[in-house]
Amino acid sequence: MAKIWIRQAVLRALDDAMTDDPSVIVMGEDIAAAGGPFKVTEGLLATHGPERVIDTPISEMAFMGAAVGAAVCGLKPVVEMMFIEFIGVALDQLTTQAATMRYLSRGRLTTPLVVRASAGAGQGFGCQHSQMLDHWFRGTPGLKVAVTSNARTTYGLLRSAIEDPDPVVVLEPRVLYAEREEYEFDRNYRIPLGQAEIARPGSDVTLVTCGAMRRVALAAAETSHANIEVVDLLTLWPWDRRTVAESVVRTGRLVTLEEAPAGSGWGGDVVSSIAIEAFGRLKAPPHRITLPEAPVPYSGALEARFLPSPAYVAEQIATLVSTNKPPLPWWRNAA
Amino acid sequence: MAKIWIRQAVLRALDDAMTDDPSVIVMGEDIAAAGGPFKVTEGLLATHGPERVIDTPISEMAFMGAAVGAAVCGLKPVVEMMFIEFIGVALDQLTTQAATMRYLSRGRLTTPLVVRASAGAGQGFGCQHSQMLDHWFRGTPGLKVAVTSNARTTYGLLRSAIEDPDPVVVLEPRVLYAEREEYEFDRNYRIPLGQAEIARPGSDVTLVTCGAMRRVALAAAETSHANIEVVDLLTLWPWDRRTVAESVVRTGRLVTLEEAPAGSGWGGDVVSSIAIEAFGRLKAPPHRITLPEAPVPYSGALEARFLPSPAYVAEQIATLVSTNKPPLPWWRNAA
Amino acid sequence: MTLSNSNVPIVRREALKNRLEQLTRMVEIRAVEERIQKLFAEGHVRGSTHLASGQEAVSVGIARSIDPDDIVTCTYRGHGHALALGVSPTAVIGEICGRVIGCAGGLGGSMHLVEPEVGLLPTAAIVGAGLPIACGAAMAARARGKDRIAVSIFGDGSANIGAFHESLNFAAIRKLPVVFVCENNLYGEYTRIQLSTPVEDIAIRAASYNMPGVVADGQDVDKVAEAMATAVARARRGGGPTLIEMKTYRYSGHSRSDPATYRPAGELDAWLKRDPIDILAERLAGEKILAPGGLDQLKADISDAVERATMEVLDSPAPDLGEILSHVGAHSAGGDQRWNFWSK
Amino acid sequence: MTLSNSNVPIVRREALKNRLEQLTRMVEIRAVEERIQKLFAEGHVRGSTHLASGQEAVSVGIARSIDPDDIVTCTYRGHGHALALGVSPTAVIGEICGRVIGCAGGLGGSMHLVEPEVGLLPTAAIVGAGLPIACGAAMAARARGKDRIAVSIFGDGSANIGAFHESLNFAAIRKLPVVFVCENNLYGEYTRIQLSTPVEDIAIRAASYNMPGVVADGQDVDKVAEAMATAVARARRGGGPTLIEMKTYRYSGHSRSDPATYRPAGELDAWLKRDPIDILAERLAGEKILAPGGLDQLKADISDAVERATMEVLDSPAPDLGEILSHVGAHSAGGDQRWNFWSK
Ligand SMILES: Cc1ncc(C[n+]2csc(CCOP(=O)(O)OP(=O)(O)O)c2C)c(N)n1
Ligand SMILES: Cc1ncc(C[n+]2csc(CCOP(=O)(O)OP(=O)(O)O)c2C)c(N)n1
Ligand SMILES: [Mg+2]
Ligand SMILES: [Mg+2]
Repeated sequence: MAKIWIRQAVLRALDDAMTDDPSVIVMGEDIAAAGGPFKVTEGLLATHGPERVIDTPISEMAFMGAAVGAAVCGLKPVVEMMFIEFIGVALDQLTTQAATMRYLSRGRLTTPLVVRASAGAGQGFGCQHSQMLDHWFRGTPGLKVAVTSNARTTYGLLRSAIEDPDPVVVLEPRVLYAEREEYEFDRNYRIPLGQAEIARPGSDVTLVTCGAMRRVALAAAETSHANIEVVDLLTLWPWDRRTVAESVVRTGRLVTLEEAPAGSGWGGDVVSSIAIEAFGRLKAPPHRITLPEAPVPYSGALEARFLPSPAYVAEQIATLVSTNKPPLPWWRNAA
Repeated sequence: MAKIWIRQAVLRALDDAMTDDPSVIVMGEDIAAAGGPFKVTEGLLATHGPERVIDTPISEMAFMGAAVGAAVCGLKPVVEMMFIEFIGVALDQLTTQAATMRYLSRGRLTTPLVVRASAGAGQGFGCQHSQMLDHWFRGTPGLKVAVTSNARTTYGLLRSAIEDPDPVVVLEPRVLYAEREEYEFDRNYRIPLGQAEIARPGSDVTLVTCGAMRRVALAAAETSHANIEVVDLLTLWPWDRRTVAESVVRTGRLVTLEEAPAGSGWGGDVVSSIAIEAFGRLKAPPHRITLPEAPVPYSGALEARFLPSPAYVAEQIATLVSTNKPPLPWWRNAA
Repeated sequence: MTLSNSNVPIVRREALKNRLEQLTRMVEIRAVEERIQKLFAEGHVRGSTHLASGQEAVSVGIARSIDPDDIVTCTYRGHGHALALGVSPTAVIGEICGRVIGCAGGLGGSMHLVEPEVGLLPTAAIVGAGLPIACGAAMAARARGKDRIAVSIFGDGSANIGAFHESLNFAAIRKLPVVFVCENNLYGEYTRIQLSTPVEDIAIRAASYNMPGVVADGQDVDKVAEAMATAVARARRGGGPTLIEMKTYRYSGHSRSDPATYRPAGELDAWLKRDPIDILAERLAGEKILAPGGLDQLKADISDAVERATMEVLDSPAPDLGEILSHVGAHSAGGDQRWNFWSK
Repeated sequence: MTLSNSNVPIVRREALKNRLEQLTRMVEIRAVEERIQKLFAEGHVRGSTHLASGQEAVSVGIARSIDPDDIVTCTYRGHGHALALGVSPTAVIGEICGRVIGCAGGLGGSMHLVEPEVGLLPTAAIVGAGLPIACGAAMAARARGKDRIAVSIFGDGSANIGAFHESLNFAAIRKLPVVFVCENNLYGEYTRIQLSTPVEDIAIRAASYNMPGVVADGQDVDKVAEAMATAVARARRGGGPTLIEMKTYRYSGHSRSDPATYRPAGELDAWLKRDPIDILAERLAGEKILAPGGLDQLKADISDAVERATMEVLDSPAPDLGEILSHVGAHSAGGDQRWNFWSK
């Protein structure tokens, strides 16, 4: 198997989708001539030409909205939001316009578009360039949200998102772009939206996670005494209730590992749903491992502490399993 | 006691705050000369003058951002977002700029501003003017979110929000503006942010709600065979864990009543937290009563069905109490 | 006396080529708006509704200047545009009354009229939202190798929102076939343009994008069409976008029961003297297309027709409750009935 | 030979009145940017960093033209502006290296420099974010009855974002004391301005707001100051905002390791011939303020000083982990230490 950069999976997904479907276009800032700020669109311009690979002015509202109009009129735009925070100046077009188009036309108009964005922390981009922000989109009727976690899921989710008849947000943990992985491309490979996967089977605890935290979860599982089942949600909305619920019923314990503060993380919905559905069948209280409620710090030492490490996750789970009580997060211990 | 329109509570809160603190200014579209699209700022211009009561162009990004700059430099701006959806074109200034100002200056710069907005459904404003959208703000580090539910809580929350040293979003259910209530103003009355209140004591079920749903909950409680304790959260972030937890420990049952689809409602966080903290102490599974996952319909018959009615809430709770199983929502029964 | 009493959007649209039909449609728009005002008072209209009486020449002038397969985005003040583009009075009034007979089946309401058949995307309730969407529609047209264009209609107050600026720049740099039509009716809600906008003519803002900016008399349907024709031709031949500012006036308040007391005395009267219906009627009389007394007859006929449409609406049912969940996504019960803009 | 070797922002700022100090500061900015580039290569800088070598005259020209209690908003390309406004090299380099000695204690990083003492609000990482904030600062100044002004610095690419348009309109309609400074360095990231902006001079966009729009030579600190002086005076006397476009050039790529291969051959060389430091040095030599060979000596001295600052930074600790939660809200451990802009 070949070793590839994960960012190549983005490129291949886009390239293959454009080849397979002439209505697919990509647009964003510096994604054409320059090959993308993260080099995930390199070569697309040469292959597919300037009417399909489009550099835009710094005008998120204009190009996000243009994607909506283009989608309604028969194209399949894939918009790059370089950092997901940038949609803070253009959210209306996605959540208020794109997501209601089908409804307001009783199914006659749809907006099959994809917003892909780099997201998340870990590289010292500071607090305005390091968030996941999936809570801005999750639960918006008419919109789906997926998060990639490695080369394969990147390819599989992006291809499905581009083929989806409705608008989809795909968050790509930026920290993964520059990592290498063994992966053989299969242009028929898809991950259906709404389907989670068991990244590692286990019997003691179900650890639900996604994105860059998948690796943290897997690493934690390696060192843990508990036999941890790691579930990668992949799609945050609508999320795969069945896979999670079945796993939790098997293991009897539910822990989430989220790259967000508790107040906005997806774990609230997941834990509450499972607490409701599996009421009385859990061996221990559910537990959420989240970020502290603070902006993402720049300084390396601080950001390293800010993000859950495998050791911390393993320790939290160990405490849960041994005491049957949810452990305190590090910042409450420390205080 | 005098009968007042609830919108007068907004006006009085603003007026009193401006009188008590010369640094308070209000701004927004048509809030000055015209007295506000919902007439909640009527007379402020005459009393406080055009440098403090400011009509803005239709430029949410400009005036939201101007509020941030003014707040940093010593004013206390209260911004009206006529319909909360409009902040979809200006979210960045609130969640990315205002909310990080203190952090990025290590406490030397703060943004004591309030965004007040009418929100929610019930009057046929259609799907782009009828959402609560608290999920765009909840859990953003540095930001607080409150929801008013009657004249008293409107006054008490707004005064506290304006006095708060950090940015606060206050959502005002639009449907309440035109309702009348007995209320005697007390200019010293405040509701501390972060504090819920027990709107009605009860012993069988804790029904947690907020905003316009408070009345629905109270009406449901009146007719229910179960003795329902209604908790009005008032502040959605940070929310009052203690009041909710203590109530649930007393009643043994937790139900949320939310004006949002389950995927974005605050109940995920509330139910998951309580399921964790009160693990093993609940008599029945928690339950969430939410909106269906769909845009808000315009047609009156549809919108009436879309929103939970007292009868529906009572029925859901009756089923929960009698079966100890969470009942299906109406749209899953119907299908 | 009406030429097209069809309810079929495309037929109504084609009929607009006829001079008399242009007048008829303007009279119809006025009559529908007046009926809606009454329906509002009668409790049949929920939420808010934004009338455009006085602005009929803009609607009809635009509609007659473009093709049915061109794409139009528009704001909540869209009743007149929808009618001009071809949506029937029944479908417009029906939507505003939340009936299944409405153009969006009662799901959208007054602010969200729609008809793919004549290129009308759902009118948007968010100021500025339609401009970028029109840019995208224009991109799609070009990608399909069609000479179709997109038109975006918005108000003077909307020219101060970020999406206006971004869209004009975006369209200019990509030379997109878009015509941006600003209906300058002097007010954004209750605010006079001078209090929100430091320039008199919105059209001068086109210079910021190296784009033609044109001021047109929005009360004269032929002047509207003339300005449109140049811009449309330019767009179709790949010359890029144009900004046209239509000077016009709304007779009523911003919405619902706004009595528009903020207007200076005499302003409305002055505008009424340049009523777009009268202007065209006089011209058609001069051209012998309209018989003496013809306008009154037309008004009476149309008023009857609108009343019949209203009765049809009021007799028609509210949408089925199942509609609530039928059109959220492809997974919904309603399924895909996607309109193909490129079938022709 | 440097006049102020103080680290106190306000002292550094006041020192800029001196001609030689202006040159010194420009040399310092260049030296700091070069050192940061090296620190990046050495692994001391995380995330991204945006150098402004070549644009020093804009920074110093602005800083010398305004008062320390005026308010400045600026973008991520803010090292030079922060240094010019008075932030010390230690505080700038310290922040960029994430040390407690940094101007934001290492919490912000390269994109977020700050110093309330000299009116610098945290530089923003979101394009356009600073413009509305400057409007608000100007509102506060006026509300306090002070003749303070606000300055917002942003790039050419930022002139295409909605916040630019809305802010200029907002400032114009309220006649706010703001100076909008567009640093037109010909590129937004890797895109040449011609590909994103259909007009040559951003300054002409001022006409859309009935506001003076001025083009200034951004390589000549005196020309920068001249343009600023007019705009600042106008703002202070209540005349309202001005848009100034500074024609300038960044010698390096957009960020980090961008080799800027998208630039046409010879372009950099042509600009290097109009180096802002050389231009001022030559002028000062002519005015006999700078001795022969003085520039080289100055560069050497400053280079030493910057090296010392760098060493101080590298010797200083990372912030305490407790900092993570100390400044989120008033409830946080750090408590309120709010800067009072109006104490004087
Ligand atoms: C982003 C946003 N801000 C504010 C509003 C509220 N609003 C609705 S209509 C309107 C006035 C628009 O004025 P103009 O653009 O002149 O159009 P007109 O109503 O006169 O046709 C405003 C402020 C909105 N719908 N969207
Ligand atoms: C809203 C938003 N969109 C995109 C970006 C990414 N971005 C950072 S800098 C930059 C280029 C800005 O160019 P310009 O305004 O000319 O400033 P310069 O970097 O040349 O100083 C872009 C697109 C951003 N930070 N914020
Ligand atoms: Mg108007
Ligand atoms: Mg630039």
